[in-house]
Parts: sequence; C-alpha cells; structure tokens
Amino acid sequence: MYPQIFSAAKEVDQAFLIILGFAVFILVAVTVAMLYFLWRYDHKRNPHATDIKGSVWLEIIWTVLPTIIVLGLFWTGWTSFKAMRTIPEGAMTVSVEGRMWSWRFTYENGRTSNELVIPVNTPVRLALASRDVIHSFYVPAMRVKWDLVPGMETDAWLQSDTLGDYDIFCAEYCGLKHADMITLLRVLDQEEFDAWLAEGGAEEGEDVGLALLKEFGCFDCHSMDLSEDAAPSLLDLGGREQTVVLPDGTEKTIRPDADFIRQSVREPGATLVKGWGDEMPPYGDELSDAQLDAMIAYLLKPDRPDKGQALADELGCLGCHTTDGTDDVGPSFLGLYGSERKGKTADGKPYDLKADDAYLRRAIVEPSANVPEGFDDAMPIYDDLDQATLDQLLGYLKSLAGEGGQ
Amino acid sequence: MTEHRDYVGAKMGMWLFLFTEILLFGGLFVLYSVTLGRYPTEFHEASKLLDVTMGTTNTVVLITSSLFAALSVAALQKGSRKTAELFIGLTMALACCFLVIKYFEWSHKIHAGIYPGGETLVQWEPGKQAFFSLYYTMTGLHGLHVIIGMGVFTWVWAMIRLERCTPDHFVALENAGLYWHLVDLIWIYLFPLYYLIT
Amino acid sequence: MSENTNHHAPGYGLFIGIWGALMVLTAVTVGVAQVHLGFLNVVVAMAIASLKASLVVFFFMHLKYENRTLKTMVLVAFVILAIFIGFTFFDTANR
Amino acid sequence: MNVDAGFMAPGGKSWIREWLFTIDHKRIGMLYLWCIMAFFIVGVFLGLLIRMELFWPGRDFIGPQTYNAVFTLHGVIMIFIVVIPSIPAAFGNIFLPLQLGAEDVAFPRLNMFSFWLYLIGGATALISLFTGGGAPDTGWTFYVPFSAVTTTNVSVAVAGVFILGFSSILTGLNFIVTIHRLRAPGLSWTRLTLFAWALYATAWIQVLATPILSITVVLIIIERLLGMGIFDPARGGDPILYQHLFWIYSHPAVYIMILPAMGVISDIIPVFCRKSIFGYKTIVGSSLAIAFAGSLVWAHHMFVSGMSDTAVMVFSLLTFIVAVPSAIKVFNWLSTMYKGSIRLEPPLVYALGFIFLFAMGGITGLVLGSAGTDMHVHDTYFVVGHFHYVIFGGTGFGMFAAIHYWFPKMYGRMYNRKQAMIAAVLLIIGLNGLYFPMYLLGLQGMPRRYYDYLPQFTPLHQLSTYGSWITFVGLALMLWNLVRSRYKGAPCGRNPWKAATLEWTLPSPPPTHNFDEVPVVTHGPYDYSEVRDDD
Ligand code: HEA
Ligand code: HEA
Ligand code: CUA
Ligand SMILES: [Cu+2]
Repeated sequence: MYPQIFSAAKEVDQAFLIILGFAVFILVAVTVAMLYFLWRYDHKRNPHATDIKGSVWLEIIWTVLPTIIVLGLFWTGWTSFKAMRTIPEGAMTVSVEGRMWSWRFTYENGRTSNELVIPVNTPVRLALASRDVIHSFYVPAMRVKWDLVPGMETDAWLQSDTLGDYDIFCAEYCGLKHADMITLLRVLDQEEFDAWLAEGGAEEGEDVGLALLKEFGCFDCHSMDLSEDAAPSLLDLGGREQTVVLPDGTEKTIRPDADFIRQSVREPGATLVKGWGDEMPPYGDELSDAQLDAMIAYLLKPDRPDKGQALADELGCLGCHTTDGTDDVGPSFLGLYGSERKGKTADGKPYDLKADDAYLRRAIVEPSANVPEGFDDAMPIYDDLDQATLDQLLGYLKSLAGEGGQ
Repeated sequence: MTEHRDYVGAKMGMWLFLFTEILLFGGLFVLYSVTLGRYPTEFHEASKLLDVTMGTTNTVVLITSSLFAALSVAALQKGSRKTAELFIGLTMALACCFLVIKYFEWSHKIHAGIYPGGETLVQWEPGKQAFFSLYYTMTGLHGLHVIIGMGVFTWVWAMIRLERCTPDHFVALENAGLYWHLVDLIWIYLFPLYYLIT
Repeated sequence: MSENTNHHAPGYGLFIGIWGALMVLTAVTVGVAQVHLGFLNVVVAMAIASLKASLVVFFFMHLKYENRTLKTMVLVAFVILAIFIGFTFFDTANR
Repeated sequence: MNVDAGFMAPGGKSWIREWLFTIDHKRIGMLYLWCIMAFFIVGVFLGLLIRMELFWPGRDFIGPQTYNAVFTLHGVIMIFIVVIPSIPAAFGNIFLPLQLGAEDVAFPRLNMFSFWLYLIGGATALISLFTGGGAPDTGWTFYVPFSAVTTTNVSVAVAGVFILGFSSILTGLNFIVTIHRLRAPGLSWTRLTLFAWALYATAWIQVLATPILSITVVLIIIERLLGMGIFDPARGGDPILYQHLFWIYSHPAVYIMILPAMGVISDIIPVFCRKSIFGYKTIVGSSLAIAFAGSLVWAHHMFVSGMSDTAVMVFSLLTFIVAVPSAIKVFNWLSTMYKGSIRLEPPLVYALGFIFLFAMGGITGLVLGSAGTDMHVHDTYFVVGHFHYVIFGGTGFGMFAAIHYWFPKMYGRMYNRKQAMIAAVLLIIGLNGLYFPMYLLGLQGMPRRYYDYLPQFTPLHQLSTYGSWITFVGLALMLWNLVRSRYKGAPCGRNPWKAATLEWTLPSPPPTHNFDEVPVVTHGPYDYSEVRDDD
C-alpha cells in the first residue's frame, strides 16, 4: 500500500489488515469448499444425492458466528475512524478553500498558498470550506479524506512524522477539471516551515501579479496561451480585441482594460466574453484592491518576457528546439532569427534565404516548404495557430536573435 | 384475454400504489422535518405569514369532499347510481373550491414577492426562505394531486355512465375514492405543519 | 362473483359521524395552536393530525374492514417512512 | 426437427399489435430482455471506452468533458436501464406467473404500460445526450450543487430516471399482487420457489423506496428550472440532505439488483445437485431481512460527507449487520452442494461463478462499511472495484445464469454446452483481470471519476484494460452462442434439466395461454423424487 505518514492512521491500517485478512480467509474457505464439493459430489462419483433439507443447528451457527465477527470488524473500523476524527487541542489551524478547480490554503498569519505546507510532527487542523460545489480533500498518504461542503464548515486533521512531498487529490466529483484538482502536501522541518511562513507569497524574482494569479487558481481555468480551457484565455489581454456580451444582451467589441478586468473578477456574470457561460465564481473580499491591481498590471503588460516562451513551451516547440545554440531535432532558437538558411524546398529545389518573419512563419505553418540542411522534414504542421499566437512566437524568436537580426 | 375480476387484488394494487404516493411525499416530509429542526424560530415566524383562516377553510373543504367521496362509494354499493353521481359531483365541486382558495393564497404571496427568488423573500433569513421553498413545493405537489384526483373522478364518472362501474363491480369508484382520501390525508398533515407551527 | 357479497357496507350515518369528528379535531388543532406550548405545539399538532389520519384511513378508506394482510402492509409502509424520517435525524440532530 | 413456436408464434396480426401492444407476460418479458441486452451492449461499449482512455495517463482519446459524460452515461444506463429492471422485468415477467401456475400477472395491461414507460424513460435519457446543453456530466449520483449548476442537460436525463422509476414501481406492484392473489391451488407460501420469494422481497423495495428517488429527481428538476433553492445553503437548504434522499433509494436499489439474482441462484443450484435446497426457510428469511435491513443503511455512502459522527457509527454498525443475511445465503448454497449428485452444466457454472464473484465484491463491502477504512478508500477505485464485482459478478452473472437456465424453455432449443462453458470461464478470468487491479488502485489512493491520473498508477490501469478485453471476448462468445442457438440449436423438449418447478411442466416454448388446466401443487419446488424422465 501507499506509504503511511500519519500516526493516527496507524489504526486505520490495522483495521485494513484485520478486515482484509478476514476477507481473504473467508474467500479462500468458500472457494475451496465450493471446488471440493464440485469434485467430490460430481454425479459420476456420487450418483445418488442424499436429500438434506437443512439443519437448525448449522443455521444458528452461521447466523450467530458471522454476527459476532462483523460486530468485531465494525468495532475496529469505528475506533480507527474515531481516532481520525478526534482533533487534538491546540492544533495549528489552516483554512482550506476548495473551488472549481483549485485549492487555497490560508494560515493563521494571513499567508496564503496553493500548496499545503506543514511542519513535521505538529498536529494541523484543517478548516474546510467550499466556494461552489462539493469537493473532497484527500491525502492518500495520511488516509485522510473529508468533504468540503458549500455553506457548511467541516474539519479534519493530520500530522506527519516524515518529511517529503505528498499528493493531495480532490476526491469528490466536481465537474470538468476534477481530475486536475491536484496539489502537493509539503512537510518541512520546523525552521524551514517558519521561514516559509514568514516570507511573502511570491517566489524570488517572480512577478507579484503572476504569483497572485497562480495562487488564486486562475490558471486552473484560464490558460496563458490561446488554447481554450474552461474559460477564455488570458494571453495578451490588452493587445487583443474581444467580443463581449453586455448584461442587456447586446454584443460589443472591446479591448480589455483595467476596469473590464476588475469587473470580470469581482462580478464575472456581468459582462461575458462571447461564447462563454456564467460559470466563474465571483471574487469578493478575499482579494484586496492592491492584489487585484498587481494582477491587472501583469495581465496588461504589453510585452511580457515570458509570454512567448510560455507559448513555445506549451505548444511543444521546446521539445525539439533548444534555446542554448545547440541543435536538437530541429535547429536551436538561439540566433535563428535573421540568420542565413540553406536547404531544400518541398519540391526538392535548393534555396538560400534569410530567416525573416515571413520565412519563420512559413516554417511554423508549413514546415515542409523549407527544410534546412542537416535536418529531416520531421516537424509537425502548426497551421491551427492564429495570428496573435504567431506574433507572440515570432517576437520570442526575435528576442533570441543573433547579431544578424538585430 | 379475460378481464380480471379480482376485487381483492385490485384493491391491494391500489393500496400499494397509495404507498408509493405516501413515500413520494415522504421524501418531502424528511426535508421538512429536518429543516424545521434546524430553524424552529424562523419556521415559527414564517408560518405566521400564512393565512390560518384560508388554511382552515381549505381543510374543512377537503375533508368534506372526502366525506362525499366516501358517501358516493356507499351509495353505489347500495345500488343508487344517481346518488353516487351526485356525490361525485359534490366532491369535484369542493375540489375546485379548494384549488380556487389555494390559487388566491399563492397569488397573494407571489404579488408580495414571497416566492423562491422573489424580491421580498431573498432578503429574509435562510430559514424563512427554506420554509417557503418547501411550502411551494409541497403544496404545489399536493395541488397537482388534487387535479389528478379530479381527473380520476371524471373517468370513474364516465365509467358509471357507461355502466362499466356498477353496484356489482364498483372497485373503480372505490379505488378513486381511496386516491381521494389519500390526497385528503396528506393535507391533514400539511395543514398543521405550515399553518399552525406558530 | 359480485364484489358486494364479501363486503361490509358501512352506512351514511357512520361516515357523517366520522366527518363530524374530523371537524371537531380540526377546530381543536386550530385552537391549540393559539396557545403557546413551545416545541410541544408541533407534537400536539402532529398527534391530532395522526388521529385524524387514522380516522380517514380506518373508516373513509375502509381499512377497518379489510383483511390482516392489507393491514400489515399499511403498517409496513408507515414503519418504513418513519425509519426514513427518523434515521435521517441520526445525522442532522447531531451535527 | 422443428420447434413449435409456442407463445412466440405469430398470431396473424401486425408486428406492432402483436408485440408492442401485447399484454402477454411472456412477450413483455421477452421485450424487456431484448431491450435490456441492447442497452447493456451500449453500456458495455462505454465501459470499454473508459478503459481505453485510462490506458495511458493524460488525455488520450476523449477530453475531460466527454469522459465525464461517458461515465455518467455508463452509470445511468447500467444502473437504471439495465441492472435494476434486468432480472425482475425480464425473467420475473416470463417465469413468475409460470412458477405460480397462473395465467398471467395480476394486471396485464399495467404490465404493458410499465414496459412502455421503460421505453419512454430510456429514450428520454438518451435524448438528453443530443439536446439542450449536451450530455449530462454529473455522474449517476447527480449530487447537488453540481447538478443544479452545470450547464449540461441534467433535467432531461433525470426526467428519464423518473419515468424509469415509475416503470420499476409498477412492475413491483404487479408482482406483489400476483404473488398474493394468483398462486395455484396447493401452492402455499412455503411451496413458492425461492426465485418468487426473492422477487417478492425485491418488489417491496421497488414499491417503497423508488418513490423517494422520484421525488429527489423532481427536486433537481424544479431546482434547475424554477430555482427553488431547496438544497441551496444560502437559502436555508442543505446539500447533504440531497445525499440522504438519493441514497435512501439508491442503497436499497442495490438490493433490487442483487436479490433476484440470488433467487435465480437458489433455484438453479438444487436442480443440478438433485436435492432440496439447504435451509429453505432461512433463505426466505434472509431475503426478507435483506430487503428490510437494506433500508436502514443508506448513509454508509456518506461517511466523509460531513455527516455527524453519530450517524457514521449507527450506519456503519447497521451495514455490517446487513452483510449477515448474505453470508447465510452463501453458506446455504454451499451446503446444498454437500452430498448432492452434481452435474456441471452451464447454468451451474455461471451460478458458482456468481458465488465466487459476489463473495469477492461483497466482502470488500465490509472494508467500505467500516468507517475508518472507508475514509481512505471512499470515492477511489476501491469502490469502483467493489460495485463492479457485485453488480457484474453478482447481478450480471445471475442474469447470465438465468439466461442459460431458461433459454431452452424460452426458445425450445439448446445452446452449445461447450461454448457456454468456455465463455463463462473467460468471463470469470476477464472480470478478475478487469476489476481486481481496481482494488489495488483504490488502496493506493487513485480517486474515481478521473480521466487523467498520476504516472504511478499506470501499470494497474493497463492491467485492468487488458482484463476488459478478455471480458469482451467472453461476452461476445456467450452472446454469439445464444443468438446462433436461438435459430440453430437442437430442440430440447419440456424439461432438459429435470427440474421440479411448474414452468418445466409446460412445453418449450410455452403456449400463449400457459396452462391448459389450472395445475394443483402437491409438493415443494425442490422435490426431485417425482420428476419423471419421460421427455
Ligand atoms: C448489486 C449491488 C450491490 C450490492 C449487493 C452491494 C453490497 C454491499 N455493499 Fe455496496 N455498493 C454498490 C452496489 C452494491 N453493493 C454500488 C453501486 C456502490 C457505489 C455507488 C457509487 O458511489 O457510485 C456501492 C458502494 C458501497 C459503499 C460506499 C462506499 C463509498 O462510496 O465509500 C459501501 C459502504 O459501506 C458498501 C457496502 C456494501 C455492503 C456491506 C454490502 C453487503 O450487502 C455485501 C454482503 C455480501 C457479503 C458479505 C459476501 C458474501 C458472504 C460471504 C462470502 C460469507 C462471509 C461473510 C461474512 C461472515 C460477513 N457499498
Ligand atoms: C451494471 C453495471 C455496470 C457494468 C456491467 C459495468 C461494466 C463496466 N464498467 Fe462500469 N460503472 C458502473 C456500472 C457498471 N459498469 C457504474 C454505476 C459506474 C459509476 C459511474 C459514476 O461514477 O457515476 C461505473 C463506472 C466505471 C468506471 C469508473 C469511471 C471513473 O470513475 O472514472 C470504470 C473504469 O474503468 C468502469 C469500467 C467498466 C468496464 C470496463 C465494464 C465492462 O464490464 C465492460 C466489459 C465487458 C465487455 C468489454 C464486453 C463487451 C462485449 C461486447 C460489446 C459484446 C458485443 C458482442 C455482440 C454484440 C455479439 N465503469
Ligand atoms: Cu474538486 Cu473534485
Ligand atoms: Cu450502499
């Protein structure tokens, strides 16, 4: 079975052992008896049946005996459950919020996180709440599972005796991305934990807005490329025109600005991007104006350095192309833009061209048109990318250009 | 194939059907009792908003219609078709009366914004909202049963006219009566649960 | 076989008597509701309602004159309903 | 040699008049059987699709939305359209009146109506796929608040469930009255077959529990259409109450599925052991006990739902108690084999397969019934393993056993014995390959209803998918054998198994009017001393 790191769950594992042990025993006994009778009393071996209508004594035995056994099994199960439900006094409390389809953990000092980080050997009480539908907080390594019910406060507790990272699942079906509602339980030693708790949300060097977007689970539904997820893409919001449906049902084309984003977060139902339903939960008090501003600033920043890279990664480009100048399955992106390219066209004629916008665009949407020397015609065709995505990618390639392109 | 003339069986079948009706409402009674246990004061308050006079009148109306239903069976058993038809007519008349009163009660409340999602109701405490959600669901379902019951009586009345339901074979009327008494029975519980929990 | 032969046909008088009793009980339950008894109000209201219900079931619905099998069946149905309602309280009353 | 077509013989009217408007219980039963088989095959293909998607982690063939719709549909079809009607509606309809020595069920027209409702309900459930917001994606449990907010076509799907429930109620009602009123002279309660007893117990669950499901789905519909707020916590509702209502029906429903199968097994074993069933009265008692106690344990599906600990204790205790009557039955079946004179024919192979697979599934029910262990395995593949074992291994095998037992009676022909045996063995192996890995997955913490999973679960998922292919082969062989034998099998006469119950005294297939004269019963159903060898 899974490694087990929770002392209170020892009893649960013991209950497993007892019940499964009994199960195996009775199953073997039943099967063996069945097969033996089948062999022993085959009509060839035993041509005449002895008519036995029943036996009161046997019936009583196999009513009473199983009853006693199952009462015993019940008791081990129940006591182990009780241990899992008895939350020690003075346990440190972490609030767990589940929403479609991400987790948010809030600590007593106000620190929030989308991973559950706990100190080793310390009992932790989890105050469970849901914002939309029922979810279930499940840590297999702890044998802990408890539902998060909207409109209700539930709780669970855990305590780890081992350092390490463990999976947290959502175990109650909650819609489209139920299977992706996964995060990590990180068990740190006390000092590490204290340090982690004291530090702010963002990681070193990371944009505050980006960190917040991650933390609030925005990316669980919105993507940062143009692939459609459960919600409209957030790629280059400020640079793309979008058609929206106003509350009165009329349609309008806008270029999202700070006010639009603010409204979409606070009151998502008010103005919907065309083609999308009113499914996003409204974010009210738990998101301060300052936090929202940081997110908006990030989303509207015209040339996010990571954007094209994220796209290239997302689309799988970086699986075959490197960014460090070494050639892989395909040529390296470093210094590609503006360089001289030699190779063969689709009908086998040699060419000699400069890798400008038009050339690279062709290389993406119609890779066989120009196959450079030393490489196979192996690249998949990306003709389903739209203009905005292509521009992003080209911008990214440009940023990696050598002297020739500058 | 021959028509089964199993009187006892037909009635047993009807009773079994009534059990399913009882349990259908039973699910709602589960909800009601649990919610009452959770919000006793809110239920108490909300119940005051219902009109006891109308409720009581309706109780009297329905019980009386039930009486006529029982009398119509007795009349047919005794052999007087005409009397039976008269009693069926009275039952139906009172059923209409019940529905009219119910209609006034509902529309009055709805005009005042007291319905699920209504502008008045959404401002109240959750307990009161729950009271009215259940009120509309349960009395609504009950009203639907009143209408079905009237349909059943119309059918039996036609059967009597066509002499398919006679003083010798009156089980159709008897079963219609049973159904009607069940509708009454449910109201006997709905009435105090909604109007008298004050 | 006529359905009438194996059947007791209660007279009009009995039904009207039962109706009278039901009217009285209705009056009583409305009256009692005006007195404040706290939670007992619900209990009393339900007790009276059950009394009325039994009158309807036994007389209007003739259960009194039916055979044991049918009576047992009715009992089973109500017991099951009581279980469904009652057992739900193991949860809600202790949350 | 030709087989007299019996009740299947065309009567000179149009097909629709003769079948769709038939009030003959045998024809209605056959209609049910064919429809159930058709839906079963649809459900099975959906199951296969689930297994294909789960062969690799990540998105393979179908995306999350489709996957969610597929398992919902798989569950709804299998539970409400296949397994719940299966044995009672098909074999119950055909054989209950025959076993009672009756002309038909108590209300033949109601029976026809109930079949129509079944068709309409099934059609409605299927219509929900192609209309409105598309195929429902809630799982067969329709938990609120999700089912109240999702944009897919839940309302129509649950309306289908409502209609199917109504059909099930009417069938149950019909059987209760039939058993009370239409027993042949001399057929006292203690001479009833155990199959009839099982149907009787089942019918009571159908009549008393199904209405709760009806009202529950009505509440979902009005919640979605009118915004009643009955389960909305912001408006004083409680989502957990929905779960109570749902399981008040759906737990007893699992006994609607298994009791008739147990009845079939109890009928089959004595025939092939040539002796009385061991402990007739205890088996009857345990059927009734399961039906009753089964309505006391519903909340064992909700141990981690946020329900009170007191309720967890009570329902866990009662769950263990309800396992005892099943244990009694298993022990009685085994004892029936003791000192018998056993002939290993296909029905017996399926029956013994039933015992093994049902025990395998039932005993893991104990792990689930125990509160502490359920906390770990609830909503994981352990549960999926449990219920497939009891449903497919239990009800499914009960159904297969019934088909192989009564096939000669229904069609007057015998199937290929060897092929039937091979198919049975393939099915048993395949099922274990398919479902046993699920127990291990569950113990390792693999949640259910995931279209994608973490890489560490890959090997077991693949094993399970391989198992599904073996099952596929077994099932296809079994069906092929049956379909072929319906036309090509050797005629088999009145009583090929030399059984002692009333249906075997009739020609195969039985004539439309069943018995020429009302039979008089003088002995119990498992008394083989008077079975003659004359045909
Ligand atoms: C045919 C259907 C069927 C049957 C018969 C059963 C039978 C049983 N089930 Fe199962 N169950 C389901 C269908 C069924 N179940 C389904 C569909 C679900 C999932 C629903 C969902 O969430 O989608 C489920 C889920 C389920 C749960 C909830 C799990 C969870 O979600 O966390 C539980 C918990 O207690 C449970 C328990 C039991 C028990 C104790 C029995 C007992 O009746 C079993 C009794 C049988 C035996 C015990 C074996 C035979 C006996 C012996 C071999 C003799 C020795 C035994 C003893 C001495 C005890 N079942
Ligand atoms: C009767 C009940 C029943 C049956 C028989 C099955 C059968 C199968 N089920 Fe089903 N299953 C359920 C009831 C059932 N299931 C329910 C209720 C759920 C829960 C849904 C929910 O969560 O809401 C579920 C969920 C469920 C899951 C979990 C999904 C998830 O949680 O993500 C899985 C995963 O593997 C699965 C797989 C299968 C498979 C592989 C089969 C197979 O056994 C199929 C194997 C059989 C074959 C492969 C044979 C194929 C043969 C043919 C096609 C013959 C063709 C031949 C001719 C026409 C001549 N099922
Ligand atoms: Cu959240 Cu599943
Ligand atoms: Cu259950």
